[in-house]
Amino acid sequence: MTQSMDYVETPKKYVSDNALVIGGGVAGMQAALDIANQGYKVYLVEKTPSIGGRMAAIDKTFPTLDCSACILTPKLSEVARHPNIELLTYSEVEKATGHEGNFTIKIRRKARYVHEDKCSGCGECAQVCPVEVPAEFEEKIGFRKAIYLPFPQATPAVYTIDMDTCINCKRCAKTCTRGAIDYEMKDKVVQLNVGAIVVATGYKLFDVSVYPRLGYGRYQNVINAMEYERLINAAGPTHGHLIRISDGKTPKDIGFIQCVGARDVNKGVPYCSRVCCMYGVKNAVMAREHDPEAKVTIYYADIRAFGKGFEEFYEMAKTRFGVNFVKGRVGEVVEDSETKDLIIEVEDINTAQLEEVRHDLLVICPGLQPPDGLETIAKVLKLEQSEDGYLDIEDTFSAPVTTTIPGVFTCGCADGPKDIPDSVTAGSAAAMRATIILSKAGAK
Amino acid sequence: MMTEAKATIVTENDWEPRIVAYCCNWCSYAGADLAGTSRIQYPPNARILRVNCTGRIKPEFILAALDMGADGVLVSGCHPGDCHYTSGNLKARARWALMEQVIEQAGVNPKRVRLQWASASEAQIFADGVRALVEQVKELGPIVREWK
Amino acid sequence: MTNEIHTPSSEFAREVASVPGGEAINKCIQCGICTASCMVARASEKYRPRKIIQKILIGKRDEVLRSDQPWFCMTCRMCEENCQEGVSPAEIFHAVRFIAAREGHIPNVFRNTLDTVLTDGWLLKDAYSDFIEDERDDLGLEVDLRFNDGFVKRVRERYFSPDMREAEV
Amino acid sequence: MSEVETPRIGVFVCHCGHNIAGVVDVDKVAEVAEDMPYVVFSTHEMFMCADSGQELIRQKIKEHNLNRVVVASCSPRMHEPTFRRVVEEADLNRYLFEQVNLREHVSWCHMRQPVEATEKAIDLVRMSVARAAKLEALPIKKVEVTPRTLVVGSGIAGLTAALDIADRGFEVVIVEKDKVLGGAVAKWTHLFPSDQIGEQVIEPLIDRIMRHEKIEVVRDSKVVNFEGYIGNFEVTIQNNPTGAERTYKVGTVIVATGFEPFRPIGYYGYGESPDVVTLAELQEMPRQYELFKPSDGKPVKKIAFIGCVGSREPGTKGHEHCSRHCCSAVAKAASDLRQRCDEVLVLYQDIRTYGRGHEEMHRLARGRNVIYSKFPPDQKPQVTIRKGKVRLNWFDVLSEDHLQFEPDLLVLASAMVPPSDIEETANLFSLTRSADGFFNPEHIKLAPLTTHTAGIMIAGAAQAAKNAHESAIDASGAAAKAVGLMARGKVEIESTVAQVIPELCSTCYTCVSACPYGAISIDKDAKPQAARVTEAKCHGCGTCAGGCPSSAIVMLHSTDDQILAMVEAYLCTPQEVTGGNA
Repeated sequence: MTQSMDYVETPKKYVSDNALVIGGGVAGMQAALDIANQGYKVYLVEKTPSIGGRMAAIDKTFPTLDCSACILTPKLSEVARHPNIELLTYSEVEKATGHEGNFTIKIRRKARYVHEDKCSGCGECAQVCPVEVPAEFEEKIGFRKAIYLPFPQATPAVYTIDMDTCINCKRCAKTCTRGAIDYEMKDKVVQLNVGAIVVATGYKLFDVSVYPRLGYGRYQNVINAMEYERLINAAGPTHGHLIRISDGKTPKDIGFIQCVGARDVNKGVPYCSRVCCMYGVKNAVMAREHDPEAKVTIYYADIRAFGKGFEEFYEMAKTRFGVNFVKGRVGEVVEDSETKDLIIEVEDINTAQLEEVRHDLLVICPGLQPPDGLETIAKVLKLEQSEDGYLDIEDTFSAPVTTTIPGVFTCGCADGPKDIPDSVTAGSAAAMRATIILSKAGAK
Repeated sequence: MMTEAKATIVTENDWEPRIVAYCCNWCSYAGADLAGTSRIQYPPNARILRVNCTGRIKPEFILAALDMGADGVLVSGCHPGDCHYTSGNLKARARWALMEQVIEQAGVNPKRVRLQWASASEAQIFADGVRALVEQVKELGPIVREWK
Repeated sequence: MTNEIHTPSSEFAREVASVPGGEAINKCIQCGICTASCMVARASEKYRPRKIIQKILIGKRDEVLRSDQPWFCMTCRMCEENCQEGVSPAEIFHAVRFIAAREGHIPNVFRNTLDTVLTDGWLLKDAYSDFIEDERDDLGLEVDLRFNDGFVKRVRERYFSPDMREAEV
Repeated sequence: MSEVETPRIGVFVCHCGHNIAGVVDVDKVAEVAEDMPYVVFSTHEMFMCADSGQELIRQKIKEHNLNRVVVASCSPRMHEPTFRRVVEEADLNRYLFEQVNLREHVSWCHMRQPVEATEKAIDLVRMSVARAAKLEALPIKKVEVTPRTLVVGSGIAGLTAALDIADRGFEVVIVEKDKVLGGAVAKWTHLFPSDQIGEQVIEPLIDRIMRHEKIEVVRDSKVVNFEGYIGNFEVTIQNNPTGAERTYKVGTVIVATGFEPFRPIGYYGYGESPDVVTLAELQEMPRQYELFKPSDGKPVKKIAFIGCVGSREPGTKGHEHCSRHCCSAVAKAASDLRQRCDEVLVLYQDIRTYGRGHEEMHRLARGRNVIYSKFPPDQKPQVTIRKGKVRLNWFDVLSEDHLQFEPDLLVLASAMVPPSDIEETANLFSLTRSADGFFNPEHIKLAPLTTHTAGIMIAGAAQAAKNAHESAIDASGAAAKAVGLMARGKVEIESTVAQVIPELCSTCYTCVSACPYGAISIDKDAKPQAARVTEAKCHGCGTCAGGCPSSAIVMLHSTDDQILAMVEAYLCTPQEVTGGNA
């Protein structure tokens, strides 16, 4: 079922051949590039200060163990330098009217308090800033200043003041020789006219603290997979040294717990999150790479190594990297209050033995969920969402990247969990379908 | 020409083998990259030269390296059948046998040169190959004593 | 584990599903979280709730109904709390016990317990020693602890008369 | 081709945060580099790839009038395109850039040997500086792109890609080796996760294809010859029955050749009883409400499925991969068929119902009393066929019981494997294949639809085992890549090709036979005769130059001179740092 967005009876007019892409993660970037490469103008809207999305924070990628930031950075600059792409970072879509071929979009450009055209990204301001707060990009394990660049390769390389923590000491303004800092800056609302929209809003990680039995949030040495990614990342808060938060010691026996906040009918996430098995295996392999002496165990229900090269990687994890796999979901986690080690209960299903296992670090591998802002965007664009919160698609086979509104497309995790190659592919596919509409403008 | 036995006698204590490693861009260079990203540690004696394909490697490149004082030469490419350029590595393999003979006739122990296949995902194989050659060359001693 | 070769059938699972409490039996995906959450399993070498459920799913009716295991469940419901598919093994075992009892498969320990209650009126008569009696006496408490004898007698006559028992089996 | 100018080399050493600087003494590397031949500027910087680093390069090129740039950072496989673009922005030819790999090849693999690592870093920089001095500017070649795409294969991927490209306004030639269009999906009965059957999905696509004025359909034919390069391919298509050939000029190609269901001869009694079929064969079995036994035509009342047949077999070439679609396809078929049968069993290793709506199918199957039983990977179920009856014996890991079942129909979820003629296709289009036998993408993460051969895309199961939904998305994505090239009209191609110095050529034919692409021939009209490179066909591997006994072939950007300069720089320079006491 399709419906027009605003006024049903409006005759279709293909007015604009510009496109709007919402979300600057790897899927949105790919969609933007593939539209822009056809010669159409693309507005790429990203609500955080930088494009790059989740992939920028991931340490390595499966199944090739490529360094994530390293393969992503060239893409970041490709997007930033593309003559047909206009980056609107730190911005959010507020209102949309119109229909396929002719949408009018209002976008709020949040005040950075730093002028994008004046900032050179030199970082002098952050050096003098006296305020240190936990850094979102580092999963709050590391710190950033109140004036900050989220990560070194942030694109655009423009600083942003977090006014919630800024103490207004004005040191940054005094230091900036370019006069880029402006405390009086106000949000701006800009209006765009576009012919097609691609929604690439990504995902959020399931909040695993809703499982009290696993101890996340209560026990220091129970961390989630994203925190682990930052801990093993050379550019991360520990310069790539995997440590226990409780005592800074190098863990020697690490457990990975799969299917948390995924395949759980009681927590509103009945679906498989598709990526956790593989990132879990990858992280386990990295643990062995970092410390070949470490014992590494993965607790799982099914290992879903379904993509190209995945099963081969899983096999390699078992045989070459010596990762230990135990089929069985973990019951309770208890902390040894003295050593801060964790003791878990699990049934090894292959032997039907109930085991009590001690680990000195537990990594919980959370499933994916629609991001917080997706509902707002869905409302603004009048898109239908499934019960699980993801965007509905028009048809599984003939219109797999089309939403229920013509002219609005979806890619990446906006319509369901996806790994990087599937997100990138969907980004290209959404771009294809969008450009078919754009090509009708001005009747070529 | 001097024999290997003599060469070992005069090995200096602080001598470290110098290895020239020719790697194809698509498999072994990438495999060496992966060895790095995977933090696989191996002896720092090799200097990697990137060529598009092992098929590009002229026998002269190997002889010249030995002539200029390399203690060993490594050639590493895609597995036969997996060449990015279909069959360049097969040509390299075909030339290799002849190469070894030439080296031997020039008075160099053919153990100083090594041909190996390591794909882009075989970081360990690449690293092991470097280690194996370094160890072998260490046993043979510096090349300068036997050359000329 | 038995060495006899069994032919799987969904009949028993459907039977369990038809008894109140057993409805969710087919939702089990055998992830093992129930066993991992079970305090009885921790104290036992053989009690594995997950495995019992699989035995039901493959239709090992006799083995399950004649087994003591479904009776081990203490109904703490940690399995139910942790199950990600909405299965309550505690409820399922309740349903299984219902079917088993209906067919007379009640482990002796439960039978004996019941007999004790029906005979003595309470469970701990044997544990009630002279010593305790003296203590109670010293404290000025009632020493004759025959709990609601009349009620137990009525229950025994109504539900557990020899005739009734015959009829059940 | 060579401009005579004195090299003015700039060296930029990257810290890569702590990635390099944590091990290698970057200060020292930059300092030593200052004294290397032709180096006029040398520095080190936190992130060369960041905007600030790039700006630094551009600025220093202008400031010091640099004509060669050496960046010592990460692997050139990562950032060579980035830095080539940077030097171009400063009006320097991209081929005058040289990258040193200090991260993957030094700091990361010698983490506990900082002295040796620094020594190696200095050597590598010295080698690259020596090479940089010999680098030559090469012309940047642009070619026109013929606005027409060849789509090979007419499964759901081929059809979808063709329609997208045509809807976008470009011409498409779609070639199908079969007599009918539609591929595997057209034959599929239990399509998931929807309740449509394959025909309902494919028919509307074929209908639109046939009516589309931009699409030419060539059925019952195959590609017999393929030549050219990105934007300018020439493809010869031969009609199967008549043998008639036709040639098309196309700018881009989408290979959507799909898969073949593995015929599991030797597995689980397949081929020994007509009642043992593959999942693909089940999809095509005739049926009314009920399904009928192939052996005696009686209704099927008991069905068993076995998963991972010819998939996930470590050590068996071409069968190590997971076939991705089977778990969900089995769940769908099992739940559909359960309503018409007395008993349905699924024997599995892991249940991989990963996609949107797939877990629901798995739950539906179980809810309908399909029995799932896990067998140990090293103890596969045994099938015996006696008097036409299929008997299945296996060990159920979950209950630790030995089980036996006599299905009326045994369905083997057999692997997705490449079509038997994939090698032919691979050779035709110069595509490489991965261990699973399917085509290799350009990059497994970020470029899954393009290949190492510029202008050729892959979509659907040509790349790896995939389901219909995923293939359709692939197809649109690959179409976007093709359209991107055609819409731009012109593309750049690599200038790193082989060149012959005719005076040195002895026409020994070594290069002719060495070239994997038939790009070299002997020009018999030339005087004297000499080898000649058809640049458009040259992929730049250098196998010709590697074999030429007369050194008559110059590999541009990889000349003998450049390579030997590096060797010399390494071996014939007194070392700055001696082992142990830096």
